Amino acid sequence: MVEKKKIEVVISSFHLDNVLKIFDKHGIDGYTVIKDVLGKGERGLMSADELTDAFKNSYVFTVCDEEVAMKVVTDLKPVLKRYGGICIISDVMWVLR
Amino acid sequence: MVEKKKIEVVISSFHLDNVLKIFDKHGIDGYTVIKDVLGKGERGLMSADELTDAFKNSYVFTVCDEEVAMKVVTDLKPVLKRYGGICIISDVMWVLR
Amino acid sequence: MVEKKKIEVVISSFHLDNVLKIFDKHGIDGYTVIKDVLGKGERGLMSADELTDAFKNSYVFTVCDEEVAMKVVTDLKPVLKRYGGICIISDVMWVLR
Amino acid sequence: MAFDLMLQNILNPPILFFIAGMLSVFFRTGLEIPQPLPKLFSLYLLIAIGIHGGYELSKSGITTDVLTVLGLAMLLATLVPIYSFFILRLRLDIYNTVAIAATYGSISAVTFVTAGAFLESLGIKFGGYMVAAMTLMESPAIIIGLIMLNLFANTKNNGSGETDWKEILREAVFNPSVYLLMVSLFIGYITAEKGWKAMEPLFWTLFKGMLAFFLLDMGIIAAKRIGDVKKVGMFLVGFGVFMPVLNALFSIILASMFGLSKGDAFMLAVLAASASYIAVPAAMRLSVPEANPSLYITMALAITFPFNITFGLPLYYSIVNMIWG
Amino acid sequence: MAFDLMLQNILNPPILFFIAGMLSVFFRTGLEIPQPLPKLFSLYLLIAIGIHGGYELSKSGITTDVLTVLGLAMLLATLVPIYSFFILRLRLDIYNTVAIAATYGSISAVTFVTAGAFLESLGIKFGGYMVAAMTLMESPAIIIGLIMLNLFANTKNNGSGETDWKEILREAVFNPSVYLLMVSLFIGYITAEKGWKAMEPLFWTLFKGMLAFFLLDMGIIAAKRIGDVKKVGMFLVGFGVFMPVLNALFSIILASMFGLSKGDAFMLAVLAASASYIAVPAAMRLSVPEANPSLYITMALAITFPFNITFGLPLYYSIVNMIWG
Amino acid sequence: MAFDLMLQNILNPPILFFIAGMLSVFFRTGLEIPQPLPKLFSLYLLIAIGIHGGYELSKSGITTDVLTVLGLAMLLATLVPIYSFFILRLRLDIYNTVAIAATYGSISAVTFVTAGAFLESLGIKFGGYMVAAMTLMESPAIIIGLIMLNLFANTKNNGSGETDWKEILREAVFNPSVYLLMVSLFIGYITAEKGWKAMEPLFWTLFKGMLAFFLLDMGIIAAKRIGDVKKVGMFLVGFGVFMPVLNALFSIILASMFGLSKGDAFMLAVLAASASYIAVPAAMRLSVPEANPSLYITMALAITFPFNITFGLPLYYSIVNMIWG
Ligand SMILES: Nc1ncnc2c1ncn2[C@@H]1O[C@H](COP(=O)(O)O)[C@@H](O)[C@H]1O
Ligand SMILES: Nc1ncnc2c1ncn2[C@@H]1O[C@H](COP(=O)(O)O)[C@@H](O)[C@H]1O
Ligand SMILES: Nc1ncnc2c1ncn2[C@@H]1O[C@H](COP(=O)(O)O)[C@@H](O)[C@H]1O
Ligand code: NA
Ligand code: NA
Ligand code: NA
Repeated sequence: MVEKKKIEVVISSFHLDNVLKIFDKHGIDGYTVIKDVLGKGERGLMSADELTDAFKNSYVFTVCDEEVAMKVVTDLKPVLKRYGGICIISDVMWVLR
Repeated sequence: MVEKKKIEVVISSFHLDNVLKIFDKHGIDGYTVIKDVLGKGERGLMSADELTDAFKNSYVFTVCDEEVAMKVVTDLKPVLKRYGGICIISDVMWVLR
Repeated sequence: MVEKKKIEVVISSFHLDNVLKIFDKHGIDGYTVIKDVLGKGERGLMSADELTDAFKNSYVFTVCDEEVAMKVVTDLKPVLKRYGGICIISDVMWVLR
Repeated sequence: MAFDLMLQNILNPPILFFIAGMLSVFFRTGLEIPQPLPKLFSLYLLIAIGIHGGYELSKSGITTDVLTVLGLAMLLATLVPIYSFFILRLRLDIYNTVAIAATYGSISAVTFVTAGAFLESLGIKFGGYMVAAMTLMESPAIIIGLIMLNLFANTKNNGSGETDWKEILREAVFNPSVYLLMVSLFIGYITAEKGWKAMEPLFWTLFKGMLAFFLLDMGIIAAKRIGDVKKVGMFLVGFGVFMPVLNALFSIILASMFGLSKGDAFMLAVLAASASYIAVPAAMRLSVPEANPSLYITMALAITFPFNITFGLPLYYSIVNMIWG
Repeated sequence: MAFDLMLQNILNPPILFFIAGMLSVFFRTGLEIPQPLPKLFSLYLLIAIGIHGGYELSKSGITTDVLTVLGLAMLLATLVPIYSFFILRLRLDIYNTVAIAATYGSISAVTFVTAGAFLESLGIKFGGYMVAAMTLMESPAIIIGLIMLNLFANTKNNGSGETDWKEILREAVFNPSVYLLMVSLFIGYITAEKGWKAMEPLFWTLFKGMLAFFLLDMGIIAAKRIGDVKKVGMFLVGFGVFMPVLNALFSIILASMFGLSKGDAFMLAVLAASASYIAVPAAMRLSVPEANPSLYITMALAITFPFNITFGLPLYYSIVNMIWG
Repeated sequence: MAFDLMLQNILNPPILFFIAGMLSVFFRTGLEIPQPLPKLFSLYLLIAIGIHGGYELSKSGITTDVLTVLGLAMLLATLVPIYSFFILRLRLDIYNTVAIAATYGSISAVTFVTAGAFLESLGIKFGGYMVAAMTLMESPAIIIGLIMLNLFANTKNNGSGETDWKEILREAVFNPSVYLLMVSLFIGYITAEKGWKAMEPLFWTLFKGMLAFFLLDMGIIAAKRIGDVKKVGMFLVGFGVFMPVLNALFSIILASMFGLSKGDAFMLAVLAASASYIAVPAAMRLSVPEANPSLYITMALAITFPFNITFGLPLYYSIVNMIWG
């Protein structure tokens, strides 16, 4: 087992791609996405029950090295600022397979 | 980045509202919900494949300050006792946007 | 509140059962599953949009004691090796109900 | 003749698909009808039943005969959960007693439509107002169950303080299935012939096919629950088989006393015999979380429902046939 | 007579189901049509509308009359978002102005088909090319909105640098609804009689039933948004009711000037009056994230859509009827 | 004439919707048929095919002619995966060889029904027992593939110890698609005329419309996989195009030797030519996780399926036509 950082992001499904592009840019080649996540935040209730998908979030997490995580965070900030959403980081132990 | 607590709750979908009301009561105005979560616990298998929704869980998490987290936990205990479900707390770094 | 370990596993939905069997073997009787999770990893993109379910992941987490967690990890390694997927462990506080 | 009837019943595609669904679980084929497709079917069936009933009602009008049937339905919906309560209380704690009594005091719409298809295949008619009767019979058991709980539970304050009766009433009457049936019935009634013409192709012509599709899923769900039947225990398994027969008999006696037609009597018996696995379980999960859903849902879904649609229908019909000739 | 028309309109199962959906939220029944079932209905409706329109077009052919209508449609789709922009800008910031102007400049397919059912119940015909007109009217408002944004926004660089016009054009024209309508129209046109025979049972015979099912859900969604109407403010509520009427009037005047038939004029008015709650909101979320979706979606869904299908249709028809007689 | 046939084939709404689905991905419209709607369509198609086949079988009876066809189907289902194995092994590792051989040894139900619609549009009949033949042809390739793996893999113990043949047999025969086809065939057969009357409106009248809807989605899925075709390599792309033709030819020769009717011969050729993208991939993911699904699924879905329904059908028909005249 090795120490890693887990980055979790919740963002409007429309803008998930922006997050994935940032992951890609920093060489992150593994992540997991849960679509159709609801939530509440500054931008109000995301109830995911519209026809438009306009009120639908996605949740994505990735496990990566600390230095990569820091770079990702720097790039994520303007995205979160423009499109909303949250990002949290935590410590995990990654089980080598 | 600032230190925060992440509260995660899994509870029968029927009683999710009770949890959200507690969040609301303590001024938590951001959370994320995943509906249609399966699971196993003391109350048996929640397979989510019925017509009734009777065996369906929801998962909700919120990121908040430690003191708020403690108050929420106090209020959550009786709810978990009556309706089942679990609650866990962990440390996260919240990325300011 | 007591200290526990949270084990999170992402694995192809076809092989979720292998993970649950390992949980069972070590006396873990509580877990939560999210089906229909997407992701990217060594085995490529799991887009979950096929007719076959062949490109679909499941996410499962369980909260348990540290010693149990270690045993589970040992058993999980060959499964992850053969079928792919990831496993991470982190510290959480479990709210007694 | 009873055997003939059974065959007649079982050789219907919907029933055969139900059996196919059950066998699918035993053979572990992994066949699944993923959510929310089952929801689609159940919404469809409720709307279809409602519109059709309303349309028939618009043709027949609301006569005193109709009112008699509706009164009888209300009577059954009140008495069945009460006597079920006392029978169950002999063996079970108060919470599970309430939940199971409410389950059996209410009705199952799918059992009703399967019975309708069975009657049709025998060439016998029943009134469109039976759908109104069904709608009336869904909710009372929930309310009666909760009244019983309040009367007989030792500790009234089980965590959440005072019982909010207004809220409970609202939930019992305005739960999704009852509401959808009600409005569809109303829309079918009010738009009558003209509305029917527009709705018939989707909600009637396709009905049996959709029922077959849905019963395939019901078979899967029922069979998955069968593992839990062991936990249910002999007493409750017996209850799940004999109570429907008892309720049907009781209902048939009442029906013959009040001079119902043969078809109506049969359908009323089926309603009395059926147990709810959608509306009531949802209500019980909310209001009586102490009760174990593995008991009441397993009984309704894995014991009573399969029993009713395979053995029950021909049995109740034979009895009705003996009396009405 | 206006009242007669309203009754005529409202006593249609689809409209009644819409109202039932709304009431369901007020009574808190908890009735839900879970995702992706609403998606199934909306895909179905788009394909059905498209194929049917294409088939009708294959029968009528593409005449100069047809081209007139299409030209008029394009004119409306260009002018409506422009004048809406300047009206809205009086009170709102640039971002919300753009989003709302685009919403009202585009169209709602469900309003269109509800209007079609209404016309049919009055025994009046309209051309299959109206579907082509509708398809043409979906996208221009998006592009015009974004042009306006670029012309009038103070800071051009709002985070993401240069505006990629090619990409925006692609997104406006090839968004899912426009695309599906377009290809279905094309397939209906090209396979003509023979294709129609194969598609009719699913995509036409069942149409009204599916519409009723879908409107039930639309009612639920609209009613859920009603809580947000307070936040929308009086100005925008007024806009959501009067703008459709204004657009309809404007369209009727144009239609009478260019000698459209009665049915076509009515359908064009309905298109002009309707506001988009699928294609445009999706585009706005992507391109103008600064705008508040609780405003433009709530207005289109909870104010304008219900207004149009209940009061609007009979109103626009009365006006058309006055002119065409 | 070949061109005429191609046009005849392509100007069918289902095929056009397939192409529309593919184009939708190229134009990046974002059009999606979200899960589980595709599942609804595929369940529907399997039930519909099964019931219809069973009904036809109940009319024709099980004659020696029928048994000949079934025998031939079994023969093909055994030989095709075996010779495919040896061809593929020339270039690929054992795991991918097994998975691809099994994929091409099995069949695709959607290709079958598309072929059926094509035949119908030419006014040519085929026997209902072809559905039984199709059902028989789904599973053998899975079992043969796994036998080959055991015979030719160097390390027998690849992690999970002994091969559980009983379990593998169960999984091959009782996988969801085979099972659903089988029971629907049985139900169609046993309920015959009476059952058919009840099921026809949903499962037959709507069939072509549902197929069109489903093929729209298949087009989207196929096109999304096209990016992976590069990774697949020239050898496998060639295999994906020429193998179907080879299998079809082989099947046509056998069919003419055994005196099958023209329609039956064509349908058998289509079955031999088609590759599985539902049942077999699922089985391979479970039993041969070492194989790369991006290879075998991409080949079946993005190469062979589109090839078969556009070029393959008219091609196979031309050949059959040359022989049967
Ligand atoms: N404090 C929080 N805890 C958990 N999730 C949050 C929190 N704040 C926001 N979110 C999620 O992020 C989404 C977008 O947030 P916002 O941009 O603030 O509206 C919300 O819809 C929630 O799903
Ligand atoms: N140890 C655990 N780890 C993860 N999830 C759990 C655990 N225990 C319970 N759960 C979740 O909480 C739900 C309700 O738990 P219970 O009330 O114990 O039946 C279960 O269905 C699981 O989804
Ligand atoms: N670094 C990572 N972070 C988060 N999820 C991952 C990561 N790597 C792999 N996964 C998930 O695990 C699945 C299987 O991984 P793999 O076996 O590497 O293809 C992927 O489809 C992802 O959903
Ligand atoms: Na009952
Ligand atoms: Na408009
Ligand atoms: Na084949």
